[in-house]
Amino acid sequence: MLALSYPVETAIKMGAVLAVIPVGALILVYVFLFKMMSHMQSRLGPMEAGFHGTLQPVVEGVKFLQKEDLIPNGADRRIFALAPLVVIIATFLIYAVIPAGPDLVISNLDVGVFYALAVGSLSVLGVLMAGWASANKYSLLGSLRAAGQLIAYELPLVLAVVGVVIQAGTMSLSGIVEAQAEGEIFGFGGIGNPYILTQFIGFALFVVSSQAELTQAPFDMPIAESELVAGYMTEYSGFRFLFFFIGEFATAFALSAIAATLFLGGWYFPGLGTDGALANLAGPIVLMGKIMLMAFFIFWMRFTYPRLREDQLQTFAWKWLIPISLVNIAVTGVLKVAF
Amino acid sequence: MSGANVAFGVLAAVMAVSAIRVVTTKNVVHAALYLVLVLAGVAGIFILLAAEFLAIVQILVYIGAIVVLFLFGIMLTRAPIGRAPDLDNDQRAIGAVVAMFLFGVLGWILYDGFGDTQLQLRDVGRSGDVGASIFSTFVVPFEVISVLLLAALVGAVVIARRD
Amino acid sequence: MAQRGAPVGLVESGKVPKPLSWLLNYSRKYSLWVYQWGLACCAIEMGAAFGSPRYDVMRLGVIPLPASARQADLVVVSGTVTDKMAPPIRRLWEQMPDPKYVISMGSCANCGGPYWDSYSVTKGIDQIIPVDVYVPGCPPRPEALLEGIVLLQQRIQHEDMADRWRGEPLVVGGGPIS
Amino acid sequence: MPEIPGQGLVKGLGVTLRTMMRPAVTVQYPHDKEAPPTRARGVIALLEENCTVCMLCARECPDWCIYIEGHNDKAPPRREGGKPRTINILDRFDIDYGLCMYCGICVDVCPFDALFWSPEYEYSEINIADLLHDKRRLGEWMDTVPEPPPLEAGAQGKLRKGPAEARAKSR
Amino acid sequence: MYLMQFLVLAAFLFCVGVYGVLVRKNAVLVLMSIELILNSVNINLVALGVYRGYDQAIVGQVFSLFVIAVAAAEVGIGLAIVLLIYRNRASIDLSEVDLMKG
Amino acid sequence: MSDFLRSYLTVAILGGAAFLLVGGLLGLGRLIRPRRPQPQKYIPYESGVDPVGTGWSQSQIRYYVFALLFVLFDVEAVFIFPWAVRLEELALFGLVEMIVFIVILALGLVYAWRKGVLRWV
Amino acid sequence: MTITQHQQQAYIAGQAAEARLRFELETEGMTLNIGPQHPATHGTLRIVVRLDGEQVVWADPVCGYMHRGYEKLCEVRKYQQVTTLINRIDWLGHFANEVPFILAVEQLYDVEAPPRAQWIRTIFFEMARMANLGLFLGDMGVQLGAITPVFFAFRDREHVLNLMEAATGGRFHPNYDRVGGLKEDLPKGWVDECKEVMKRQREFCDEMEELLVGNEIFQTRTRGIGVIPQQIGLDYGLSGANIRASGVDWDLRRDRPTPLAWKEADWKVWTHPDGDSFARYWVRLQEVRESTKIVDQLLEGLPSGPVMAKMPARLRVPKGEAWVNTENPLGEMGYYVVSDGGPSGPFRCKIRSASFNNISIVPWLLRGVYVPDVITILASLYFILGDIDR
Ligand code: SF4
Ligand code: SF4
Ligand code: SF4
Repeated sequence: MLALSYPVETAIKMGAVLAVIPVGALILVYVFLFKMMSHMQSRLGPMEAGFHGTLQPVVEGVKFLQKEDLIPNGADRRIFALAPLVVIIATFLIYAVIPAGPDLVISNLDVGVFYALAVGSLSVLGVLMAGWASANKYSLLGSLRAAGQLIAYELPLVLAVVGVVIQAGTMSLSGIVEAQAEGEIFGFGGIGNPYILTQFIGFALFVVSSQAELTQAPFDMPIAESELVAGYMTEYSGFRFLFFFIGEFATAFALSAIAATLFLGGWYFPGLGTDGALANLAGPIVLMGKIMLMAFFIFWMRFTYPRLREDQLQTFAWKWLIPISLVNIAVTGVLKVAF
Repeated sequence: MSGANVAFGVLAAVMAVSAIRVVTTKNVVHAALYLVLVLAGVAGIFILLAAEFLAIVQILVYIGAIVVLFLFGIMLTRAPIGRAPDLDNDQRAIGAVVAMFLFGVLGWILYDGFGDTQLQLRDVGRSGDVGASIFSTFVVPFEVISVLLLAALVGAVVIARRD
Repeated sequence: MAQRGAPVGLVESGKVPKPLSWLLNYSRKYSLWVYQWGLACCAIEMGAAFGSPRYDVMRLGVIPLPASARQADLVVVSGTVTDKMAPPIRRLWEQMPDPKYVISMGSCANCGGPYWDSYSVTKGIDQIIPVDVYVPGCPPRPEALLEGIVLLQQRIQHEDMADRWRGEPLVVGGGPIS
Repeated sequence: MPEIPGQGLVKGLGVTLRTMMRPAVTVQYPHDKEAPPTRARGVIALLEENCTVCMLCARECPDWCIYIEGHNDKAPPRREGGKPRTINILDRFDIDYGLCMYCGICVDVCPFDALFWSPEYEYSEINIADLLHDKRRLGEWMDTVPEPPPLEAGAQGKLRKGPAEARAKSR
Repeated sequence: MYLMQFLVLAAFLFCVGVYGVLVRKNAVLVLMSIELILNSVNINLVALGVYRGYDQAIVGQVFSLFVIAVAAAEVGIGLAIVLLIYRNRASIDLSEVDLMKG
Repeated sequence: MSDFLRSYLTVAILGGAAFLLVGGLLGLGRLIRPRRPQPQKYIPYESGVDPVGTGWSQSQIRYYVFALLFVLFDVEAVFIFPWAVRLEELALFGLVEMIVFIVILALGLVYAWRKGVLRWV
Repeated sequence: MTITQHQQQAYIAGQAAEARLRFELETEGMTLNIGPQHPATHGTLRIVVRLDGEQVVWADPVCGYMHRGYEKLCEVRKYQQVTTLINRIDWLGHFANEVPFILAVEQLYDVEAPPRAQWIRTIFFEMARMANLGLFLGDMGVQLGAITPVFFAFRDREHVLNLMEAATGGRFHPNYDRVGGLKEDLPKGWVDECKEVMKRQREFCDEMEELLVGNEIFQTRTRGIGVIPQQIGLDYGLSGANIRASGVDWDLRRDRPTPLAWKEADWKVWTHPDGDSFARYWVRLQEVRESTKIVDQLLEGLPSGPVMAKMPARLRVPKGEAWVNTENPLGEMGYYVVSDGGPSGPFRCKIRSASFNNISIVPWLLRGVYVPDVITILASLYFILGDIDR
């Protein structure tokens, strides 16, 4: 890696990440929300704006830029305006620790995963702010539900990661990738040790809870259209709504990336090495592929399933996911100590 | 270390202002959100003090959980938008005097005691070391914590389950 | 109705360069979030246009996602508007953020249709909200609605943004209605 | 049959995946168009030559959306030396498609085969006044009127007159 | 960096918290003020730990961790009590709640 | 040391950059978006009718119980992480300690479960 | 069958919640408007629910947002004009609306349509049922949050509508019945196409079974939700699949003699003992299957002959009154037609539409349930706004 001075390096990183996040979110919107959903329903999805509708997400953005920005009477204007910012900044901050290659990481924190989870949990705040400040019943109910759900699934999400941390012995995401790359399964190290194999339960827990964390069906009550109109987003219009929308998909992108990093080996691809230029070049592509794979599963479920009821969802989290994840931790710990 | 000093200055200013707003604002939800700022500031301070793990814990537990708990509590006890007329009792002047006096005394003592002690930050407090420390020296308090949490849980369940 | 603030916008002052206004029009044209606003039989044909894979309105960039008026750009008034329903409709339309478009679908929404002599039906949605495109039929086939949408899109592509932005509030019967 | 938990969930995923793999059934409207069935009631076409201004259609129309005006005129006698005939000249024949409920009663009741259904449907307008089609426009729709389809086996009864037959009659 | 900085900041937070506890009538706000106090304590713990070298810094952090845990329990129970009071009295005004008087 | 602070500085800059991006976009929108007040535009959305009552309701206490459970278990998770990182060194002793810790808290969960707090009806 | 335990609990909870609301100032209930423009009410029904937290204390359906004055309009229309108007009552069951009216007028006039016409009427009646209930099968998914089923429903419904249009000229409002028969005969090739479509409809049913019915999430959302005990359902005058799902074996197609051709086919009336939302979905699913079977059989034996009885050019219905009800997709629908012998239209026309009675149970049913279940229950009751308000 070239030795760049800190300001230059930071500027490059910022430029990259500010470009990557919206683009990544838009890709998810296009590929999954528009195209995949449509094809699953034997339709085509957007076709007119650009070749096969490729410009559609861009057009959406520019459209929302032109929309009036309404703040309803009775709303708490400042908080109403700030809520989407909180959500989207929380999302952006997650990306700080996701490595896209041996050296391609904004900031390789020692507490990486932990940081990502902590920052990700901030969006609850934004949701509650939005619901409260809108002075709308649907919003309030929606935000309480959303917050209840987000925190209920925050836990299994956090606990599912513990198994990986135990195995890798580090919380740094780069460290976890390296541990997977260098690990071996029963002495066979050809493909490293993607933790999906040894931590399958953790992986399943993580996927299910990130589904809930993203408020995707079957866990999408907070924005359940047929009940609460649009939940906490009901009163939002124009660009502020777009922030929530983008935030949702950017979070999906981030969580897919984290899942890919934790369980699928992140940027590592067998044979490409764990450092050097090749890994740095191929890393982002490999990671992107894995992210798409993860996102495919997430959206596949979203477009297939009906949603659970709020209490069923809570029950599911507390009676199934959390006990299972606790057991998973204990078992992983025992195995780690035993071997 | 001037960068750190600048950071400290910014954080301290934000925290001071927000802390004052927490205790003076007329809206409970606003108070909670100002509290978020203070807590985030504390997380920043922890980072300046090289307590990385603690900073993240601060975010995860305080902001991500306790403040949410506060917000739930507020929304459960009705939180109208706008100013609530009487959040303070009529001891504002006394309170201010007491607080100011206390700050004066504390400040003086601190100045007296640690007037110009420099902080030497050599190593980053690694989370692993925190774990090691807990499990070597502080095993008993650690288990006590679990019992405490259990007690809190049981208590809250009992309270919440009136019927 | 005179509480319009001073024009802060670039568009309202009419100073948008050509390529930019083309881009803006283009994006409004292909991103019409349509409010799910079903009223009567026509709503089902609208549903077919939106929901039936055979027609698939999403191809044209008409996204039937929003459930709240706040995120909608377009509303298709599909079906009978009764006098009891008219005020909510007016309100929902007002609650949509500008720029917003209205398609009146079917005879009922156009003129009252089969209920032209009914005591409880509003004879034409254009009495309460301004309409951009009228789609005839009872009910119009889904393709007819698609045609209406294409027409609307042509209209959007060629419209003068400043006009749309400034667009005077609808005046019915000589005075503003509230 | 023992139920495996989650079986239904997996099956559901299978359905969507299968659908995704199949080609979409969409007809891309502005580019390709499906022809509606010949009987489709899209728009009413007027064969002006056949109309005798008898006003039956206007009277039977449940919406009163047909506007007809005519006047009497003398026409040259049919046979050499006969009396000049009185014929009705159609001055105005408008159908308000903003109001029409597409019931087809007018077409049914017209005793002189002057009205036909055309399956055309593309005539949305920006201005509602343009939905009032006058007799020229109604006449233009005549070009799009298809011949009626033959009947299913076992049917008795006569086929409706198609436009060609009606035209022939008007000569 | 001086140790002073941190200690004075903590003292300030502490005093603001005390002011809040004294002045606020709303029970939730009182709890928030208590949070301020606890945070100031945490800052002190960590700062003084750092002052005393790496090992003690870790110890300070562990202590803060415990404090946070205790704070969580305290808020939980505190708010639960507040809710209970609210449910029984339709008010969380501490000046109206005088449990001793029954 | 300064590497450490620097990495967090980067994080802070990222947050700032995100803020600027978002703010910039909003500002850009301000330039081109219209503003057309209409009398009913700012009434809270409620399916098109007059909003009834206030927007506030006292929501169920259950939300609170779940939130509380969450806080307590979050604290637990916080203790688990440093343990997980160093499990290899802590070995059996640490493992046993942690399992005791988890079990004690799990008891709480079981208690709440048995008391029916996890149910809604 | 007695009131189930769930109902009892819900009822008690509702009572308790309401009591709390009244007597304890502290719990401020929330009043929530669902509708008139709400995705859950498929149209313009407005339901005012009072909530305690997320629990419904009381729900009031407010209808009339789609009232178009049908009964009054019928009095100023001629018979032929009424036929085309009443297509629009239950706009999903379009053709099925015409039939009872025409039968009533035929009864007054004392004619009977030729057998071929009756058979074709029956076929279309069942196709209207498919178009109607098919949409329900998908829509229920949407209400529960699964977006895909409704697209399938619309996809396969198109085929039925195409058939409708090919024969009658209208996708929606066929206006195909005439007093004494039908407007015209079927076009060539229609029967073969129809058989194809019936196969597709059955495939659609299978697909729904895989996608929704078998889905555990769907089951947890619908089983035991909105249980209508048999007696209460009868008391509220429910009809159609709603009451059959509560175990009442009652189907006018079988139980009421009509000139239509149902008796010629071999089919089954499905019931379900549970009476919950799932049962209602399941019964409707079976009904669509059954309909395809009826159509298939009738197509096989379609008699030949004219489709119109000998009728005078001008219709003058003798003085008298008639009441005919049939088993429409949504339930029992009937017309009470009074003629004063005049040349124009009916003197009075009373319309009994199924949905109005079906939703009258809503306040009883919604008491004590949770907001998400409100949606499930409303969706599973399945009403059409036009059918409620007329
Ligand atoms: S125009 Fe016709 S189809 Fe549309 S709502 Fe009115 S009556 Fe129904
Ligand atoms: S179709 Fe019906 S409504 Fe339309 S003009 Fe003819 S008779 Fe009138
Ligand atoms: S009924 Fe036929 S002939 Fe008579 S006026 Fe109408 S179109 Fe002309």
